[in-house]
Amino acid sequence: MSGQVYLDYAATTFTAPEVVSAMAPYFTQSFGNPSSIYSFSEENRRAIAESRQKVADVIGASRDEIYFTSGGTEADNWALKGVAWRNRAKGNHVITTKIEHHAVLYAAKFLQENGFEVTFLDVDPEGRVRPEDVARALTDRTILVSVMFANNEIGTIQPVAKIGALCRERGVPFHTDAVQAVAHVPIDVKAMNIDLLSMSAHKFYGPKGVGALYVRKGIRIENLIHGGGQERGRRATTENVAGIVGLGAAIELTSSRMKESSARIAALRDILIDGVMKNIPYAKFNGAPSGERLPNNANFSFIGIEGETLLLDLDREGVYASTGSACSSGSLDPSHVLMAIGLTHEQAHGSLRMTLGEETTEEHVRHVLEVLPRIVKRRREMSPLWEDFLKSIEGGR
Amino acid sequence: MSGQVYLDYAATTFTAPEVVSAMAPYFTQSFGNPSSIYSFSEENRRAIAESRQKVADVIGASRDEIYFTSGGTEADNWALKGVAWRNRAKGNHVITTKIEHHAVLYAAKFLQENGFEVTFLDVDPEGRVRPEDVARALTDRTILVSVMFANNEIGTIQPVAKIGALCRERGVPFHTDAVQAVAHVPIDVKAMNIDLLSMSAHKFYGPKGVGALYVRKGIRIENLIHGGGQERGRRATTENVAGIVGLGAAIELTSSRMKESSARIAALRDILIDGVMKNIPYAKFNGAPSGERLPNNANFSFIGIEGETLLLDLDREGVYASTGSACSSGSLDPSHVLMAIGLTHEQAHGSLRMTLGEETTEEHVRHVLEVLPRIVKRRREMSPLWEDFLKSIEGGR
Amino acid sequence: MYSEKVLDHFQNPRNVGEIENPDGVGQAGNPKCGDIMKIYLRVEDDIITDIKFKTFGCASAIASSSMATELVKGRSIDEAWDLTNSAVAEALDGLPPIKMHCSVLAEEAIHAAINDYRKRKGLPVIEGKEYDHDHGHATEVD
Amino acid sequence: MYSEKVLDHFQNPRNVGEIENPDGVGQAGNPKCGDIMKIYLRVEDDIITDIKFKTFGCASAIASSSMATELVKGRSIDEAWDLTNSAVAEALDGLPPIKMHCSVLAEEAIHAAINDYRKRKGLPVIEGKEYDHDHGHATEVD
Ligand SMILES: Cc1ncc(COP(=O)(O)O)c(C=O)c1O
Ligand SMILES: Cc1ncc(COP(=O)(O)O)c(C=O)c1O
Repeated sequence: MSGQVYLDYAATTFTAPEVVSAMAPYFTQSFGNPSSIYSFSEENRRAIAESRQKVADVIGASRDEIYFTSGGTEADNWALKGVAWRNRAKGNHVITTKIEHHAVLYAAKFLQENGFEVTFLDVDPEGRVRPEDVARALTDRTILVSVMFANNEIGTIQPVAKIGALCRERGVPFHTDAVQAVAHVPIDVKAMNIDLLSMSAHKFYGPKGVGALYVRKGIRIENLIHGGGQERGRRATTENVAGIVGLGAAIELTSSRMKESSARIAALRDILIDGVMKNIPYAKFNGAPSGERLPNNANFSFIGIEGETLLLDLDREGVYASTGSACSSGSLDPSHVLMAIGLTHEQAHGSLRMTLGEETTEEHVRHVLEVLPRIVKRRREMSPLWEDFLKSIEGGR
Repeated sequence: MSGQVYLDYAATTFTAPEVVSAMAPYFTQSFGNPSSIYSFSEENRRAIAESRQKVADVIGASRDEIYFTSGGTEADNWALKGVAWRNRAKGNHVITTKIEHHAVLYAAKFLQENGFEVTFLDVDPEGRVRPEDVARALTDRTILVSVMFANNEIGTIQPVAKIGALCRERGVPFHTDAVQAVAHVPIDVKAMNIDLLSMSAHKFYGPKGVGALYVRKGIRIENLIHGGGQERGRRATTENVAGIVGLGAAIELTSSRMKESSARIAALRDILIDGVMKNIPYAKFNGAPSGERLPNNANFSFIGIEGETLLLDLDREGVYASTGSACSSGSLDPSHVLMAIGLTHEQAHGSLRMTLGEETTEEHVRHVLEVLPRIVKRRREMSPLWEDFLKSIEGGR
Repeated sequence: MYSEKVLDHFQNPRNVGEIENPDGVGQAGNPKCGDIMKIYLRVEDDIITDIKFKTFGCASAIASSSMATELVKGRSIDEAWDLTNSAVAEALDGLPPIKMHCSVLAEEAIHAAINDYRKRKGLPVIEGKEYDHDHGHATEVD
Repeated sequence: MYSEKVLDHFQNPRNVGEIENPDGVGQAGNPKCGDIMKIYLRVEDDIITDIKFKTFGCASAIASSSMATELVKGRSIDEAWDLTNSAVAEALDGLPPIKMHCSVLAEEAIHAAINDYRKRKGLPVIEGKEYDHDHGHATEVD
């Protein structure tokens, strides 16, 4: 990445070299099927058990509450569909929010098409779900509440402990999509009364294609993927041993340096935010203030400019950023998250997300602060919306 | 694996070193999220497209009919549940067989619990599904037929082309679980009238945790995993780039040497079979004869001995084999496949599967032929069933 | 994703800006879809002697505007009217299916500007054209 | 998966074989579950002076038979009757949950042999014991 400024760590991280090394033996040497009983597969089984323990340790769970999946999306799908399917006799109401990742949102919509009622809660202008709203939405037929731990676009951290407490009080299972939070902010599933939690390795310097779902002991959940008896009968398929080992190594590595990394990254992030707000007129800052957002997330809207334009202009300058969720970059709909916090269509289309990480330096941030104002200025000059905007504020004077 | 004789290639293969090398750049260098639009992710997108093309080429499909999954199990689950869910309006009847892998079997049972009727077809004593039986089972309400390409335990290759032809004639989608067959025997989805086909990379020297489902253009299928727009909106989650590249490299490598490897491996397999049948009294050979079975599969029953005993005794001699499906080794139920071909419980419990592969040598086979007869003899001597058996044949004289 | 031509016209758009006292102005698109295109015309003897645009939108929207203005500059307004979105897209060496609507927008904006010019001249406006704003959902299988 | 002790008793089982003209013979298990255990007793003055077994089954079934015969050899038949499956499992340094039933089988086979001995001696057979042949499904969560 020489000369390149990667600012899309929320979309995916590189796999840390230590993690790659940890995975290496499981491709060509200790490659046995962990379900086999011969001694050759013992190393494999031990490695998987160790990874499971590492995951459990980081979130305060016990090892037999951790199930490996193919990523955050599968974990989210499993949590929502699995709990709903298994508890249909108890009720058909699910509560979630308008700012969830598509993995939760579209799983919830699938449930809606299959006889479930889903409440999609609003959020406040900084992207916070209000616990009172959750409390109010709970009914006797509610069988699941799913509220993300931290939002992937605007970084707002949710009042998860409060929501967890009130769900526990009502005896309703509580799931949180913690894909952006795990190993980046402290999580304790017991203290926070979390019943199910999703994570994905490639968001914390692990490999793509592997994740995990924490399911508290006693929570009833139908399988999403049926077949062999792997993962204690809960998730079938020959174990992705290298991937699971990678997830374990990555969660250990990343959470072990969480405190110092967060501080360093948040400081750079704040330089970035300050610089953008000072040097670009009429920039809008999206999401919650520093203390209540992910340490690595900065999100802005620049009235008059469409996001893709910014990405491509930044790309020419060696800067890789995102507009809204990475997944929806191919789509033309403005981000549902930015709409949910009350942005206009123009603002939502003109958003820029920059997410920092391990290799981000102050030089990187300075580079962005040098090129971005120029880019914004130039593109605004060719925008009819900017022209209208200038007229409107002149008229307002 | 020095001094070790790995004979469980059907459970899983090592990842070929060439494949590992092909995957390497996608962990630490070209690690971008393929959904991102910046230039940094272009390499990724190209690599995924190339892999997709390689898969398509090997089975005679076109690139946009290939969807990557987390393995064979997910592909099977998706095929069954996806087609059933999407076509409920047309009917609720699914046909499959009694010898499918648990991935298909338990997906079918899940459908059964959810309002679908499932016919589980019998097989002949060599493990063949009879096309006439499929034809007879088809009704106006049949929306899917799923018959595996080759059985993972006894190696019998199914009359897939015949079944495909009669399904196409009746307009019923035909799925085949080809996890054991892909890159090992020739497959042409067009010529064979296959509508959906599952594969898994770790069965052909690719990494664990990645597979693919071929879905013929025009086949309607509901998503199994909802979320972002990856895989053309059909299978959400940040792409497992390294895994997908590994699958592509592996399918190319393995199918390119298929002809010579199959011949070499089948020859060794036949030496093994002949030796076992000659040197072990009352050994029973399971499955179809050489021409109609996977080149690498040998399966026997030794009356009087329980399979796990054999595995552990062989393990002490450095030989790694399997009894029935790898997945069910932890279970106590005798293999459903061996029961379906008419074995008694005793025979089913006394089965041994040896599956050969790239690193199998004639020395390996000779080693097995040296140790196995001794092991069988010793264990039989402490078996009350063997005692009974000897009495019964003496009485029979 | 984008052809060289698209990137060139995106990075160095031709005819950006406004025309003071134009002979025709047209606009197409809406902020909901994330694209607004505004076209200014200078017309002399039915010939488009100058044309400028301002566009809010993605790279292909900007490139489509740039290319469309290039294609009609120096043409008669009747020739300009006949410029189709596929001609714009072709001139750009193609657009991704999901972005084809940007070329439609360019056609539409030019039509709007021409009609504005016609209105100012007392000519009847040309109506009835339906623009296909399908956002490339054709890329979605099934 | 298995303790050293289990592997030792599996690989070098004690007391394998038959006793000619035994004083008692018992059998437990069935081929469906994949385990059959047969126990032969030589009893003198109510003391088990010799014991042999033959077992069809997995490693833990063979190890359980071996260990159980060791534990009761030289004991009175009443003491032998009181041998529990958990004592067998403990003596083996534990069995995987899914394999606990093998130790139950050993207890059951010894009981059957003792009852056979009692029958031959004209003593009333001891009844009413229920054997827990749950195949360790306790390992499955939920
Ligand atoms: C909040 C959130 N949930 C779920 C996901 C899905 O994770 P994955 O792509 O690993 O399936 C992501 C990232 O893409 C995310 O940011
Ligand atoms: C025939 C068959 N189908 C499906 C599977 C499942 O594949 P995977 O373990 O990759 O999910 C296997 C192997 O385990 C198999 O042999």
